[in-house]
Amino acid sequence: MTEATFGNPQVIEEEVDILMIGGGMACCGCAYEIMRWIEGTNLKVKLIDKAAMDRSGAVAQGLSAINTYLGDQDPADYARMVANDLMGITRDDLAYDLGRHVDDSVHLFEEWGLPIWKQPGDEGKPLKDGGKPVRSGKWQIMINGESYKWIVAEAAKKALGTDNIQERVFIVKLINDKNDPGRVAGAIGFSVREHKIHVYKFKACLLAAGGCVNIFRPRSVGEGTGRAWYPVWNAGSTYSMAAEAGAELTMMENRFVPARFKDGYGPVGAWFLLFKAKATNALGEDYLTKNKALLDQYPPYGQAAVPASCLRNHVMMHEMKEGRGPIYMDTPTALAKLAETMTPKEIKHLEAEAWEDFLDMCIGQAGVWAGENIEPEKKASELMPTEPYLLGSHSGCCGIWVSGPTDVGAPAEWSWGYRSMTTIKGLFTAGDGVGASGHKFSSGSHAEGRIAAKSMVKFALDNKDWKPELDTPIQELVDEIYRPVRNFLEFKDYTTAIDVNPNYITPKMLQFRLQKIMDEYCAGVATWYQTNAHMLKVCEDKLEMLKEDSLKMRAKDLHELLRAWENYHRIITAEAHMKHIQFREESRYPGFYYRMDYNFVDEENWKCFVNSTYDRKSKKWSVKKVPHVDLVSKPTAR
Amino acid sequence: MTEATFGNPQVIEEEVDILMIGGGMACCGCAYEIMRWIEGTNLKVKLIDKAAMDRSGAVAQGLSAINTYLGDQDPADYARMVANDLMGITRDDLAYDLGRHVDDSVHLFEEWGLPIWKQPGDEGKPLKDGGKPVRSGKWQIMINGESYKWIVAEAAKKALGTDNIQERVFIVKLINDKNDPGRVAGAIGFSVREHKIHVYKFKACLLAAGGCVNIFRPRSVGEGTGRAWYPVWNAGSTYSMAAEAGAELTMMENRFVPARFKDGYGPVGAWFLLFKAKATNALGEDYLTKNKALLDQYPPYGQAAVPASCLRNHVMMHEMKEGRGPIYMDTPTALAKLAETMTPKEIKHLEAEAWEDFLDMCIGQAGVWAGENIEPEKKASELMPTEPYLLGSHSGCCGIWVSGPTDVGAPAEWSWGYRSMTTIKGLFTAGDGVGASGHKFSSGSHAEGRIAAKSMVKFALDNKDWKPELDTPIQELVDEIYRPVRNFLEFKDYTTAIDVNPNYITPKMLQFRLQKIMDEYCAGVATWYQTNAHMLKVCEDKLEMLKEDSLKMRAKDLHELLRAWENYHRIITAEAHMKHIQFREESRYPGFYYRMDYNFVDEENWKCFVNSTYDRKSKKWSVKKVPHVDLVSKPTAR
Amino acid sequence: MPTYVRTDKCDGCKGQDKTACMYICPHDLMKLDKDGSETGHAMKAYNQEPEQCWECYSCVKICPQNAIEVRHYADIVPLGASVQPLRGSDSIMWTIKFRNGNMKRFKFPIRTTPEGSIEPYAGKPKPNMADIDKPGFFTMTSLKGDKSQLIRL
Amino acid sequence: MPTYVRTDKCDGCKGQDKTACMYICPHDLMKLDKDGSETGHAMKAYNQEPEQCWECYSCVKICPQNAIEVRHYADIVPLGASVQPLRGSDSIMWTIKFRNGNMKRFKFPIRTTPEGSIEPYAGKPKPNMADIDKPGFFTMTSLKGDKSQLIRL
Ligand SMILES: Cc1cc2c(cc1C)N(S(=O)(=O)O)C1C(=O)NC(=O)N=C1N2C[C@H](O)[C@H](O)[C@H](O)COP(=O)(O)OP(=O)(O)OC[C@H]1O[C@@H](n2cnc3c(N)ncnc32)[C@H](O)[C@@H]1O
Ligand SMILES: Cc1cc2c(cc1C)N(S(=O)(=O)O)[C@@H]1C(=O)NC(=O)N=C1N2C[C@H](O)[C@H](O)[C@H](O)COP(=O)(O)OP(=O)(O)OC[C@H]1O[C@@H](n2cnc3c(N)ncnc32)[C@H](O)[C@@H]1O
Ligand SMILES: Nc1ncnc2c1ncn2[C@@H]1O[C@H](COP(=O)(O)O)[C@@H](O)[C@H]1O
Ligand SMILES: Nc1ncnc2c1ncn2[C@@H]1O[C@H](COP(=O)(O)O)[C@@H](O)[C@H]1O
Ligand SMILES: Nc1ncnc2c1ncn2[C@@H]1O[C@H](COP(=O)(O)O)[C@@H](O)[C@H]1O
Ligand code: SF4
Ligand code: SF4
Ligand code: SF4
Ligand code: SF4
Ligand code: NA
Repeated sequence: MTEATFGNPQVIEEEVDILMIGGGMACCGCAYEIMRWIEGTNLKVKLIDKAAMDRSGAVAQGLSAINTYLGDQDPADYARMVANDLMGITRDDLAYDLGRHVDDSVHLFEEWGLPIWKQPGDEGKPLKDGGKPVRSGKWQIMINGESYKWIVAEAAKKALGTDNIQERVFIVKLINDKNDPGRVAGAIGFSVREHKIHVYKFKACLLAAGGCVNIFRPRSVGEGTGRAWYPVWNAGSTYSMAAEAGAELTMMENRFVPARFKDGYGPVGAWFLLFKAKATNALGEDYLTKNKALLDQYPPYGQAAVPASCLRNHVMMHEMKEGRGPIYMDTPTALAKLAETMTPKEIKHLEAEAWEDFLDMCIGQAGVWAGENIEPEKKASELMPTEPYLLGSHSGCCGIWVSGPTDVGAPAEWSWGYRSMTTIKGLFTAGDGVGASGHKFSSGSHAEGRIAAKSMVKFALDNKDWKPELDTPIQELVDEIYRPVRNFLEFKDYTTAIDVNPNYITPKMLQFRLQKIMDEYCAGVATWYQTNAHMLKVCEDKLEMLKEDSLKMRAKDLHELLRAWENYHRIITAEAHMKHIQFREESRYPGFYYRMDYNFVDEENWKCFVNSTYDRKSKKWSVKKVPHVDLVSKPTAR
Repeated sequence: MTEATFGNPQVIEEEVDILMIGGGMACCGCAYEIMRWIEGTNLKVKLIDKAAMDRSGAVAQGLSAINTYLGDQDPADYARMVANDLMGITRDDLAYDLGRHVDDSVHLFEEWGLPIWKQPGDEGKPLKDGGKPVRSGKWQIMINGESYKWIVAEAAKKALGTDNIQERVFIVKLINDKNDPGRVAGAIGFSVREHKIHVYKFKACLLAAGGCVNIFRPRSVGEGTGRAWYPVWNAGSTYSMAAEAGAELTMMENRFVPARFKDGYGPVGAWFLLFKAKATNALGEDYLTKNKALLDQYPPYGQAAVPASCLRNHVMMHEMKEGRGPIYMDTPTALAKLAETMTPKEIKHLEAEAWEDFLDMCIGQAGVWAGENIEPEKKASELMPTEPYLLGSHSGCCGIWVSGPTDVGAPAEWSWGYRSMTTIKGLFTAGDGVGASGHKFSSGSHAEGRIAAKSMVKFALDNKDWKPELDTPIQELVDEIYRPVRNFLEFKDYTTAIDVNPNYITPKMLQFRLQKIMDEYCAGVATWYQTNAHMLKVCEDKLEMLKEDSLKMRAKDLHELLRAWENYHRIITAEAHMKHIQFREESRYPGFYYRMDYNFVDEENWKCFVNSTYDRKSKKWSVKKVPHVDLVSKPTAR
Repeated sequence: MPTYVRTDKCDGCKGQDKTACMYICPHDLMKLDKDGSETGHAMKAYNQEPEQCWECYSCVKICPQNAIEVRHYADIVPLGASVQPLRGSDSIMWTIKFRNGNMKRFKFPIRTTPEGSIEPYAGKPKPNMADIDKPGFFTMTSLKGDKSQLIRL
Repeated sequence: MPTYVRTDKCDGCKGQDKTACMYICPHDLMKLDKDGSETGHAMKAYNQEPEQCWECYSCVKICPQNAIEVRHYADIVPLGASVQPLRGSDSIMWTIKFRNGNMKRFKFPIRTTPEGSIEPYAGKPKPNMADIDKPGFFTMTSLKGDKSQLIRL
């Protein structure tokens, strides 16, 4: 065999029973649960992560809270909260199921070594044994989370064993079964460290590669492009690969536009909930209270104790558009109020907590404070809505349509097969991958991975004798994956500067083009999140040309090959988002986006899911309505 | 003498009588006029251009129209048009004076070889001899302008002689006189080709280095950053150097936000005026007609036959904000209508004219059309307001306060000295440099340079025996100019990557930071051109820190040293703009910017000039009101 | 706020196959310049795409030489500040320097168990294969929830 | 839409001191890579800051080898189109290729006199020093304008 070189990779084929794509919270949960269930079954599993599990995914930096821990509360209440926050359209079966499972994962985290804040007196007492957590909010508990991912990954890695883990391989696509186009049989990816392409065949696969960032133009343009709220490395692989394999997506019109500390995008949860800070307009007015009438226009979602996240944005943006910005988080008043009843030592502790909230999960915001000489006890900080992200586990609910639990009263159409399986046989998902739920957060994503694990084991056992066969010759796939490399090698000497060449486009410029299109036509920050049918039509046409041009991406090294394929995943994800917004003729999420030609919530016609499928041969999308049903009682408009 | 090296430049001192800074339309006009007047006087002149005169300044690419040619019309009418377009606050003395001079420059251009379109029958007949031009609008005439600048520069260069021209030297600052701080005595700059610093002493100086672009974030972020409507190389040198020398600026709150073809920023003038195209919203509505009521809110400026440019934007943005975008230039209807009465040959000619309009002055727009498969006879093109620019010769009127003509009835305070002289003795300006006029365009800027020329000759002759002495030691100035180079040489090896270093900042990142600040707080595109006192205060604080940090710019070569000083000029210009907007407590230019806390035109309190001065020692600005007077009758509100 | 590598401190992880920073960066940014052809500094690491750095500090925390620091995004943050951690086995120390020179130091716990000590299944029950298609985990077979809340059951 | 230089066409202006493209670019973008250390292509020019290119085509029009072309800003414009001029002494020819392959060609006049032929003062009057502080130019001493329009005179 000749030695592999750039442009001429070695192809490595491998067959397992169950493949995990991703190494984040969901896959770590899956790894932990699955290795126990397969003890003695002879099933072979493998986990593939594009990065290093110790610090991969959204929790790489750490977190300062676990946002989903039920404790004494009922899963039905949790499902209600999730539904209200997402403007009524969620799958109660999924949320309820998550709610009754999630705490066990949190108990494991604590056992493994994650420091969880306790109420005075309960300091040494584990949650499992009734230790009372420090709750920032109704569902959230505070932690010292710098090493959160490190700890969770350690457990997963120990469970899996080194041989069953492959890091630094980026999965590019799923491959359907030769004999059943409604089934997956394999996946292909490449190493960013060696000139190797990996082909995996399997019976079942957990696709849990996180959500999607950087399809919209970020608010900064130079070095600061790296500063998205959502981690820049989650590139929509979950949604795009699922779509290309034929899986039904749901609620891809949904997005998350977090209101965050300006510029650093530091978290606000602890400030609102734990420190009881108020957000004000530039005149010092508590605009949420002042604009109650605006919230009342969206019953019942605006009238809940905690109005839906998008509506909180809606009111904030209203103030900004009326010219009463900047919006501030009034940190001095909040800290002063808390300090009123505190000893100097307690005040020092409080200050440390305020900083830790950033240092545990968004160090960049601490950098902004230090650079701008901001001490939160003295100076209020600006808030700002970010650019839109697509995700399914935080305050967003786009994702894949999955088969739900059978014991909670869901319509039969919501559970057609194995729990957590998509509409494609053998393809499972969890965490950010699961659509129409949301508010799972780190703990819920872990738990959801565990739920999927069992189901995949069952599936693999049920299909013990089935042999995966790929529907496409491997060499064809290899050529496709390495096309950017070949574009580069063929044309690089045509011009005197490798970055400007009429024969190819750099992944970076392609990404900018995608972001410009989405920003300007699909309700990004440039239009204050507004769009309409006309703009969406332009968007559609431009995305089509962009997709054609994606074949001309170049890769000058393996690192750029990674960027090329991340961007391809982004394009498919962006297209899904656009098609769904185009289809839903109402503005379901004011504050996240506005269809200006239907600028209202239309409960009568649009209180339904929107689902879509993609045909990778014709490159066409089909989009449809799917009826919504409540499984728990919900408040009605007041 | 040791050989000059990077970091150790040779210093060349030179004394002349009159220095011209810039080589654009104004300086070319000055050069032409001045060389004739100094014949036999022994006066020594020199022209310094940062680029090559053949293609420097705003006309580098060419132009497809001369926008100021009066023909049979009266200068008073011209002054009225200028005033209305600029919302009432212009200096009629300056506009009137320009109006009575400008045609002579156009006649020269034609004589030198610029092809000017003529009415049928008049093809060979020069304008001067009564040849009838093809008028696109009341003031505009069509040309074949690809070589416009080349031709005008040839005349100027021939007049000056090679020895009196220094290209590729960037002037960094003016130096005041040692004995009279209200007077200029010299200028200093550096070569971008050799390790040389040039110091010029003079009696009089024409500072005509164009307007300012790139203080606001452009609408594209990657390669496309280069695509500003205004030429990326005009960096506010005129305003900043004048301010630092102590000259009074005027109307620096004014800006120009042209509505242009989207993405390529191609010109619209010919489409509106020559081809009689209509702009519509996405529903096909002629929004200017539809929104007459909006225009009526701004009498008389919105009620003129041609409503003020900013108000045309105002109405367009209203449609966009209401969600009825995109805005289109309906090219197919316009061309079809024109074609109705045409022969096939004439239609072909018409098509060529449409393309030439771009190819003569904005080739990038032709690139956008070609890349998007747009043929204007088949497909309408989007329009978009650009980011803001500061200039004084197009549809904007920021600039320097100059002494006007004495024979047109102006108040005595408007003419304190030599025509075209600023409030600093010996410092003259023209073109984009002159504030409170506007609508001079290429021809008017040339004419204004000629007006200044005569005045400078007079000044130099009147000061024949005066010797300039610099108020600062040259070595101090040299050290300051080369600081970015020294920052680089001292620290470059501290980190392993020269672009990320805690000890310095690249000019590119500094520019992005400036643009972010201005965009987000001083009414850039991010806020749809909205600001208020609170946002301006934040802007002020951030600009102050940025100014401090400008001392830490690095230059890794002479090219980057150019970028460093361009950006310093941009910061000072931006600061002036911000201070003026802060001072003027009304929204004088709706569609260009909105003070949301004073969102109205306040004729009673703010029908006045705003003038400012800067003190380069204390780094403080003083801003004041200056009364406005009409010298020609103006319409009143209907 | 991209990372930078201090020339005087980085030792290229002593020429090992895989440097710590390359190993850990979730976005594949850190790169060892073996022969100096890319930076002029042979056998030292650098951030190959600083404008894509999330400032997650994963590389900063893991570098055995403390050679990696962060300069806040220059197009956003005024110069002169720094935020630097020192991560131990059970706690992390942060030193924050403000632009104006003020300093703050904080120490936070990060872990209550020794690194590498997790035994995932120690003391845990074995799963019961009969439960495989029921809700619950092998660690937890009874589920909370008042089923009367489910209105369609 | 930055410029690029075709490797097969550029001859570095035959090693002259000043290349045509460096001479003309108003934004100081074009640079000759003498020893190939910056691009790998010795004695050929390149655009050192493509993201600052105004697409003014000054360099394209002046290059004696027609070695400079333009690829529309890749972050804005779909690939595959081109707009290329050929500038003569009295006219310019444009060839426009659309993304879809369609072509258009246009020719426009640029100048009615030979290049270099301008004699600035030939046949012009001499200025009269007595007029120096009056309005008007040496070419034009009487000024248009109905003075009755000036309401403060
Ligand atoms: C981004 C972010 C997220 C959160 C927060 C702040 C911030 C800034 N906050 S706060 O807002 O409230 O402040 C949280 C908080 O405090 N508390 C909490 O519980 N959750 C928070 N989240 C939410 C959770 O983090 C989130 O719900 C879970 O992490 C979701 O888990 P999962 O669905 O597994 O996604 P992942 O990002 O962890 O992992 C993705 C993995 O996929 C890999 N990958 C991706 N593409 C791949 C490909 N093509 N091939 C191979 N591998 C491929 C990744 O490397 C990674 O391993
Ligand atoms: C940018 C632009 C401008 C116009 C147009 C389209 C576009 C895209 N259109 S349309 O919109 O209607 O399409 C016009 C049109 O068709 N018709 C018309 O008559 N005028 C138009 N303009 C206006 C005229 O161009 C403008 O009024 C004049 O050029 C102004 O003349 P002047 O004020 O001299 O500026 P300049 O840009 O020409 O020259 C500036 C010079 O300064 C040099 N320079 C700058 N800084 C310097 C420094 N620090 N040291 C040394 N030199 C230093 C420059 O190199 C240059 O030589
Ligand atoms: N203003 C608020 N009111 C109530 N809950 C909030 C608020 N802001 C954030 N949260 C919740 O706090 C947690 C963390 O929020 P965030 O920092 O916005 O990601 C999530 O569970 C949010 O739903
Ligand atoms: N591209 C052009 N070049 C020169 N003159 C033109 C051009 N387009 C229009 N004109 C003028 O407009 C009038 C009509 O042009 P034509 O259609 O050539 O007869 C003539 O007087 C021309 O001088
Ligand atoms: N809609 C319009 N109505 C009248 N004049 C215009 C219009 N648009 C542009 N102009 C004028 O046409 C010339 C060129 O305009 P522009 O292409 O906008 O720079 C300038 O003199 C403008 O004032
Ligand atoms: S981890 Fe530290 S010492 Fe090792 S290569 Fe990276 S920067 Fe250098
Ligand atoms: S801070 Fe994070 S994203 Fe940046 S280089 Fe280090 S590990 Fe990578
Ligand atoms: S002008 Fe043309 S031939 Fe001369 S150096 Fe530039 S690209 Fe090469
Ligand atoms: S097109 Fe213009 S700006 Fe671009 S490199 Fe050529 S001369 Fe310079
Ligand atoms: Na124009």
